Amino acid sequence: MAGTPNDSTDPPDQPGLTGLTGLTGSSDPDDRDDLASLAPATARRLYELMTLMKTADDRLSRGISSGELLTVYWPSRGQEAIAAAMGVCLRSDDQLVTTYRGLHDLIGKGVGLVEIYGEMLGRQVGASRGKGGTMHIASPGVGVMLSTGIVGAGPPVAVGLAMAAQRLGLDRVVVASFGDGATNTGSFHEAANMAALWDLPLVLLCQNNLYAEMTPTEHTMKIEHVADRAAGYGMPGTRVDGNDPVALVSAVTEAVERARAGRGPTLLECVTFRLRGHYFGDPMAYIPAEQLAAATEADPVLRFRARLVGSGACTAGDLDTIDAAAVASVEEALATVLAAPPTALTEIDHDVYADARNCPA
Amino acid sequence: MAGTPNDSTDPPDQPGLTGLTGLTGSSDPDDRDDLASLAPATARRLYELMTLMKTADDRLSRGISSGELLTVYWPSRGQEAIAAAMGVCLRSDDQLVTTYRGLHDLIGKGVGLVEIYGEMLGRQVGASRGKGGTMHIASPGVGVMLSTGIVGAGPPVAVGLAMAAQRLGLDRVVVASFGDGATNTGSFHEAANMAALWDLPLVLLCQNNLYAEMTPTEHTMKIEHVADRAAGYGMPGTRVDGNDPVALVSAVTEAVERARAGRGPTLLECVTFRLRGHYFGDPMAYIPAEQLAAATEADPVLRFRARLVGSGACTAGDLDTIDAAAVASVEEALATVLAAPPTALTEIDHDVYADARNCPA
Amino acid sequence: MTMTEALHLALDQALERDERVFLLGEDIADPGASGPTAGLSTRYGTQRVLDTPISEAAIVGAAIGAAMAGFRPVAEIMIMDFIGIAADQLVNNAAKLRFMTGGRTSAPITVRTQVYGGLSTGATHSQSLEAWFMHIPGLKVITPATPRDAKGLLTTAIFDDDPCIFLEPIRLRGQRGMVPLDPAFAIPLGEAEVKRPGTDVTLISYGRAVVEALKAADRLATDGISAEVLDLRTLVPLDVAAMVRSVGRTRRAVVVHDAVGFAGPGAEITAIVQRELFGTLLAPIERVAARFVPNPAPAALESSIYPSVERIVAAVRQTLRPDQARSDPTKAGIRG
Amino acid sequence: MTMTEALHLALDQALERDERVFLLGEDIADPGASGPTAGLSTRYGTQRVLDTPISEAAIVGAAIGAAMAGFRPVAEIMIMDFIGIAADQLVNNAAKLRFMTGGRTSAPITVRTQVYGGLSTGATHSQSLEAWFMHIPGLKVITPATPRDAKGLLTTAIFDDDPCIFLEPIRLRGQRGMVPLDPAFAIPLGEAEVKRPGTDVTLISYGRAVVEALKAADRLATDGISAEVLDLRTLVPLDVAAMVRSVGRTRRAVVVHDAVGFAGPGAEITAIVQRELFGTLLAPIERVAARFVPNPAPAALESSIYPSVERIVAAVRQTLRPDQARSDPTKAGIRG
Ligand SMILES: Cc1ncc(C[n+]2csc(CCOP(=O)(O)OP(=O)(O)O)c2C)c(N)n1
Ligand SMILES: Cc1ncc(C[n+]2csc(CCOP(=O)(O)OP(=O)(O)O)c2C)c(N)n1
Ligand SMILES: [Mg+2]
Ligand SMILES: [Mg+2]
Repeated sequence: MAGTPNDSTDPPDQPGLTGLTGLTGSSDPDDRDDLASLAPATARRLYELMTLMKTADDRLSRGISSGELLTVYWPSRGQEAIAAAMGVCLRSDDQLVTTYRGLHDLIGKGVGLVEIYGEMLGRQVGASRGKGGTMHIASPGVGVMLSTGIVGAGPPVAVGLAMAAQRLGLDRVVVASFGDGATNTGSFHEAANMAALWDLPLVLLCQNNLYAEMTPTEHTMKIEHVADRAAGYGMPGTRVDGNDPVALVSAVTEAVERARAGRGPTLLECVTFRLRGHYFGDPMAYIPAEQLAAATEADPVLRFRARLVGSGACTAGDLDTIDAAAVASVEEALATVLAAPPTALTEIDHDVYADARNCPA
Repeated sequence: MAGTPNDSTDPPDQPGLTGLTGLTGSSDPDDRDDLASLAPATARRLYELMTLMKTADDRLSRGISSGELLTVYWPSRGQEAIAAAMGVCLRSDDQLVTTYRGLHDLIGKGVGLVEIYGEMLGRQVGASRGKGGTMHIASPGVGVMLSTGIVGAGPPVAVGLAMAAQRLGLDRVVVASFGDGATNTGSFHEAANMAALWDLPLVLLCQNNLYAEMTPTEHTMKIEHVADRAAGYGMPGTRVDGNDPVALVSAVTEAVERARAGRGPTLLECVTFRLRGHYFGDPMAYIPAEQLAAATEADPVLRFRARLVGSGACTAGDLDTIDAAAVASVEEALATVLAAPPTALTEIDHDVYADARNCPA
Repeated sequence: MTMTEALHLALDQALERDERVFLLGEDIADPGASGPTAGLSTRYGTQRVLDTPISEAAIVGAAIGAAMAGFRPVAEIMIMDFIGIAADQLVNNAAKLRFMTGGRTSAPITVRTQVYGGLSTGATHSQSLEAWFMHIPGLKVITPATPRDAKGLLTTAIFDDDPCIFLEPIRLRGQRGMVPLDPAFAIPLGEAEVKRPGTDVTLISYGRAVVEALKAADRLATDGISAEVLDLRTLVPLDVAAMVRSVGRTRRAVVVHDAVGFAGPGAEITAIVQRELFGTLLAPIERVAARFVPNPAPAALESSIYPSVERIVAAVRQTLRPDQARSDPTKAGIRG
Repeated sequence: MTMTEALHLALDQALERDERVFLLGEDIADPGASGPTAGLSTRYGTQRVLDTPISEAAIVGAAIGAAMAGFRPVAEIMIMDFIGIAADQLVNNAAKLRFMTGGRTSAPITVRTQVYGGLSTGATHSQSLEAWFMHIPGLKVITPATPRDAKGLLTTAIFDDDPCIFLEPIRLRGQRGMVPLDPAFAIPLGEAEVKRPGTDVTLISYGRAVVEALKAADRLATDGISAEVLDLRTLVPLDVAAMVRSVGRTRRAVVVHDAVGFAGPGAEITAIVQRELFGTLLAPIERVAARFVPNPAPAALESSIYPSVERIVAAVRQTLRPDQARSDPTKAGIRG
C-alpha cells in the first residue's frame, strides 16, 4: 500500500494513530522496493534535499537550545520527504505558497539558506531584510510567493496565483502547502471550491502531521482522511504516505501534471508527523509516548537512507558525503548570517507603501 | 425517483437545468402515488401551510407592485413545499435559523403574519418592533432564533444553538436553512465540520433553488449536487425533490429523527426554484425561458393541489375552503399591520445594549 | 453622467487599456449584472469580468494572488457589511505583504464596495466601515463624492501600486456631474478638494456626506454664515495640509461623515486638527456622524441617525457660540 | 499572583459558580493547554472547556448561538490578529442581535483574545485591533492592565448581558499583583481608575501601555513633573467623566496606547477631550501610540514602534512647552 498513492476510500486507520500505520517510509516488506521506479539521480537528489532540510532544522534547534540563536521557529523536522518530493517535482517557475512551518518547503523550492536564516535571525541578508520574520518568508525568484502566519490564509492567494498562470497561458503550476488543521478553515473551503470550479493549475498539498498545535486531528474533524474533503469540490483527493519519498514523487507528479495539463486541482493529503512538536521547545506532553516512538521510528530521513543503502542504490559512503556537504552548507550559511548586519532600524520607514510619503504620521 | 430522498450518487442532471428534471412535485407516473404514506391530516396541513405561504408571498408582491406596500423583500415563492415540510416535521420547541428569504420558513415554524408583515413594513407590531426589517426576523417563542442578511452567517449560530440543546440534554433539534450559494461560504464549512465532529442535533437544510442572486449554481461550484459536500464532514448527505412535499416529509423526518436521537447532523439538499427571482422586482432576464417555464410548470403548490385532488385525498371544494381561509388570514393580518403605528423614532434609543447608559455619545 | 456611469466608464477604460486589469466578484457578469459592471462582461468576456462564488475571503485572496503575479485585479465586495469576511485577507495579506517581504511582493488590488446606508435594508446592509481600514498600515482608503472624482479616483486606484479600498455610496449612484472622458484622466490620491469655498467654518467631509455638507452650507449662507466644504476624497493618504490650510483660515471645523461617529474617521481628523491648530481654533471641533446604533430598517428611523442638514447646521452654530471654553469639568456627562 | 493566574482564577470561579459558563477555543483543553485555561478541562471536563477546530468564524458563531440559548460562553481567539476571521460574526451577529430583534434575542458572549505585540512574531501576530470593535455599536471592549483588574473585569464580562471583547496583552502575562480571591469580586465596566495621581498632565492609557505610562510618570517625577496616570480599563463603555475630571485638573493630556495611533482609540479619546475641555487645555492633546507600520519581526525594530518611556516623556514635555499655539498653518506637513 505504501509506495503508491492510496485513494481516499482506504479503510480507516487505527484510532489514536490516525495515518501513522501507513508511515513506513518504505514499501511493504513483501513487495519489491519500488525505489527502482525513480531515476538514480532523482533518488540521490531527494536524499540531498532531505538531509539538507534535516540538517538545517536540527542546527536551528541546537542553536536555539544553546542560546546561540534567538528566534521563534516552528520545526518541520519529520516532514522532509514531502518537501523533498516537491523539490524534485516542481519546476523553478512553478510557485509555492507555504506557512510558518515552511523551512523544508522553502529549501525544497530552492530558497537559499542565507535568506532563510537571515530572515529568521533578523539580518539584513534575510529574504525580507529581516523585517518579515520566520513566518513570512517569500522568494519570488525561485517561486516562493508567500508564507503565512495565519492558518488557512494561503490557499486563497494560491488560487489567485493559479488564476494568473491560467490567464497568462503559462503552464506553470502553483502548490499551496498547509496542514491538516488548515482544512477546517473557511478560507480553505472557499479556495478549494474556486480552484475546482475554474480548473486552476493548483495542487492543494496538505501535510497531515496528525496535530494542529496541541490538538490531535481526530479532535477537530470527524472524517478519517483529509483527502475525503476533495469530493465536496469536485476534484480528486489522494492520500499518500508522507514519509515515503518514492510514493510522494509519484503522487506529486500526478497532481502537478494534471494541473499543468489544464485538468484542474488535486487535494493531496500527505500523512506525516512533526517530530519536534508545534513550536521549538514544545514539551510535547500531549503526544502519547507510543505515538512519538512510532513516529521517530518512521523518521523519513533515516528510513530513506536505509532504503537507499539497502537497495544498493547508494553506498553508505556516498550518503556520508552528501550529509557532510549538507552540514558544510548549513554552517557556511549560518556563519554568513551571523556575520551580517542586523536589520537596520530605518527598515521601518520602507515598504509600508510603494511611496513612503503615503504614510500618515 | 421523486417522492423518496435520492442519495447523492444519482447521475448528474441535464446541464443548464441542474436538478430541475427532478422537480415534478409528484411521484413518477408509473409508481403508485405515495401520498398514501402520509396521514390525511398531515397532507391537509401541508396544503394549508403551502397555500398560506403562497398567499402571503403573492400578497406582498401585489402590494409592492401597486405601491400599496413599501418594503424590501426576497420572495420565497416556489419554495413552499420545503418550508411546509419543516412545518409539519418540527416540534414547536425545535429551533430554526433562516435567511432573508425566510417568509415561508417563518410561516412554517409558526410565526404570526402580523409579526412578519409588521416587521417588513416597519410597524411597532413587528417581530422586532419594526427595527430589524425583512432580513432579521426572530421569534424565539416559536423557535425562530435568527434570520440573517449575511449569506452563510446562520450555520455557525445554529451550531451554537445545537450545542446548547445537547448540553441541556434536551431532545430538541435545530434546523439551519440556507441556499445553495451559501454552501460556498467559509462559514458553512466551519459550521458543518463542527456539527459533524460533535454529533450535534442539527439539520443543515439547503434550499437549492439553482441560483444565488443572478448567478446559476453551476457557475459557482463544480459539483452537481450540494449533498456531495456532506462527505467532507463525515455526515450523511441527502438530495431530495424540494417541490415534492411527500418526499420532503420523509427526508426531513429522517434527518430530524437522526438529530433528535443524538446521531448527529445531516446535510439535506432540497432542489427547488425561486419563481420570482432574487428580490422582488427582479426582471429575471438571466433565467432561460425554458427553465422558467419548466419551473412554473413544476409549481409545488399547484402540483400538490392537483395531486391531492387526483388521488382522492381531498376534494377541490375542501381545498378551496383552505385557500379562502388563507386569503382571509393574510388580509386580516395585513389590515392589522397597516392600522398599527409605525415604529417609534425612540426605538433607536433601545436595545443597542442591555442598559442604554452604555452607549457612547 | 451619473456616478454609476462614471464608475462604469473608469472600469471600462481600465479594461480596455490594460490587459492586466480584470474584475471579479459576485453577480458582476452579464446578464445578471447591474450597477457599474453591467455590460462589461459582454464587452470583455467572462474571463475578464468574472462571477465568483459567495466567498468574500477567497475573492480578495484570489485578487491578491493575481496581483502578486502582475495583474491589476478589481475585486468587488457587493456591500461593505460583507467585508468582515474578507478582513483577514485585507489586513494580514494585502496590507502587509510589501512590508513583510521587504518589497519583494506586493498586492496592488482594488476592492470596490458599495455602502448601502439609506436604503432601508437594516443593520447588516448599511455599514460604513472605512475607519477599520484607515487603521491598518498598508491600505489606502478612497471615498468619492462626485461622478468626476469617482472616475478619476477609481482609475488611480486600479493602477496604484498599493491595495486600495474604494467605497461607493449607493445613495450617490444616480447623482450627476461632468466627467472627463479621457482615459488618462486620473486624480492623485491624498489631495482633498475644496468643494465650496467659505470663511467662517470648515466642513470637513467625504463620500455621501459631502452632499449633505454642501446643502448645509447653502442653508447657512442664507443666514450669512460662510461655510467652506472640504472633501477629503481619500482617507489614506490623508491630506492634512489641506485641512490645516482651510481650518487655519476659518478657525472652526465640523467633521461630517456617514460612518458611526464613535471611533470613526472624524475622530482621527479631529485629533490631528486640534493638534496642528491648537490656539488658532475659536471653538472645539464638532463631529456630525451616524449615531452609535445599528442601522434601523425603517426609513424614518434610519434617516434620523445620519448627518442631516439640520444636525450639521446645529453643529456649526455650536462652533459660533461666543464662549466656547467649558471650564467646569463637572458639567461633562458620563459617556460610559 | 500573575496576570495569567488572575485570568485563570476568574475563569475557574466562573465555571465553578455557574453551569451556564463554558469555554471554547483552539488548544484550550489539557494536556495541550497553556496560559489561563491550563488545568480547567481537567477540572471541569472537556464538555465545559472545549477544544475546537481552527475555525474562528464558527467559534464565535457557536458562542453566539449558545448564548442565545441561555449559556454564557467564553470563546478564545488565540491571538487578536486572527479576529478578522470572526469579524463578520462579531459585527453582524453578536453586536446587532439585540437591536435587530427588538430585544428578543441577545448574545452575551465573551471573546478573550491575546495581543502578541512585543514577542517578535512579526506583522500577523502582533496587532491590537480594539479600535475596530469600539466603532461597532453593541460591542463592549475591555483591556485590563493589572492582575486585579483582569480578574475583576473578566468576571464582569462573563456575566454581562452584552457581547464583550476582552484583550489580554501577552507582555503582561507575568506581571504580578494582589488579586481578591472572592468569586464575587467584579469591577464594573465603564469605570476608569487613576493608577497614579498627579497634577501637571494626565496620561490617559489602557492595557499594556499603562505600565509604560507609569514608568514614564516615575521618570517625569524625577524632573519635578507630576503626571497622573488614568487607566481607562474599558474602551466601551468609556468613562468620559473620569477623563474630563482628570484633564480638567491637569489641563494637559497625553494618550498612550499600543494600538496603531492613526484612527486608533486615542483619536476618539482626543476628539472627546478637546471638545469637553476646549479653552481649559494648556496644550494640544498628544498621542503616543504604535507607529503606522506593520509590526517588524526583529525585537529592536519592534520595540521602536511602541510607546516607550522616552516617547511618552517627550510628548509630555511637548505639552509643557510655553507657547503651544501654532498659528502658521503652512508649517504643517502633508500627511498624505
Ligand atoms: C487563523 C489562525 N488560527 C489560529 C492560529 C494559531 N495556530 C498556529 S499553527 C496552528 C495549528 C495549525 O495546524 P495545521 O494546519 O495542522 O498545521 P501544522 O502546524 O500542523 O503544520 C494554530 C492553531 C493561526 N496562526 N491562525
Ligand atoms: C456574505 C454575503 N455575500 C453576498 C451577499 C449578497 N447576496 C444576498 S443573497 C445572495 C445569494 C444567495 O444565494 P443562495 O445562498 O443560493 O440563497 P437564495 O438567495 O438563492 O435563497 C447574495 C450573493 C450577502 N448577503 N452576504
Ligand atoms: Mg498539522
Ligand atoms: Mg439559491
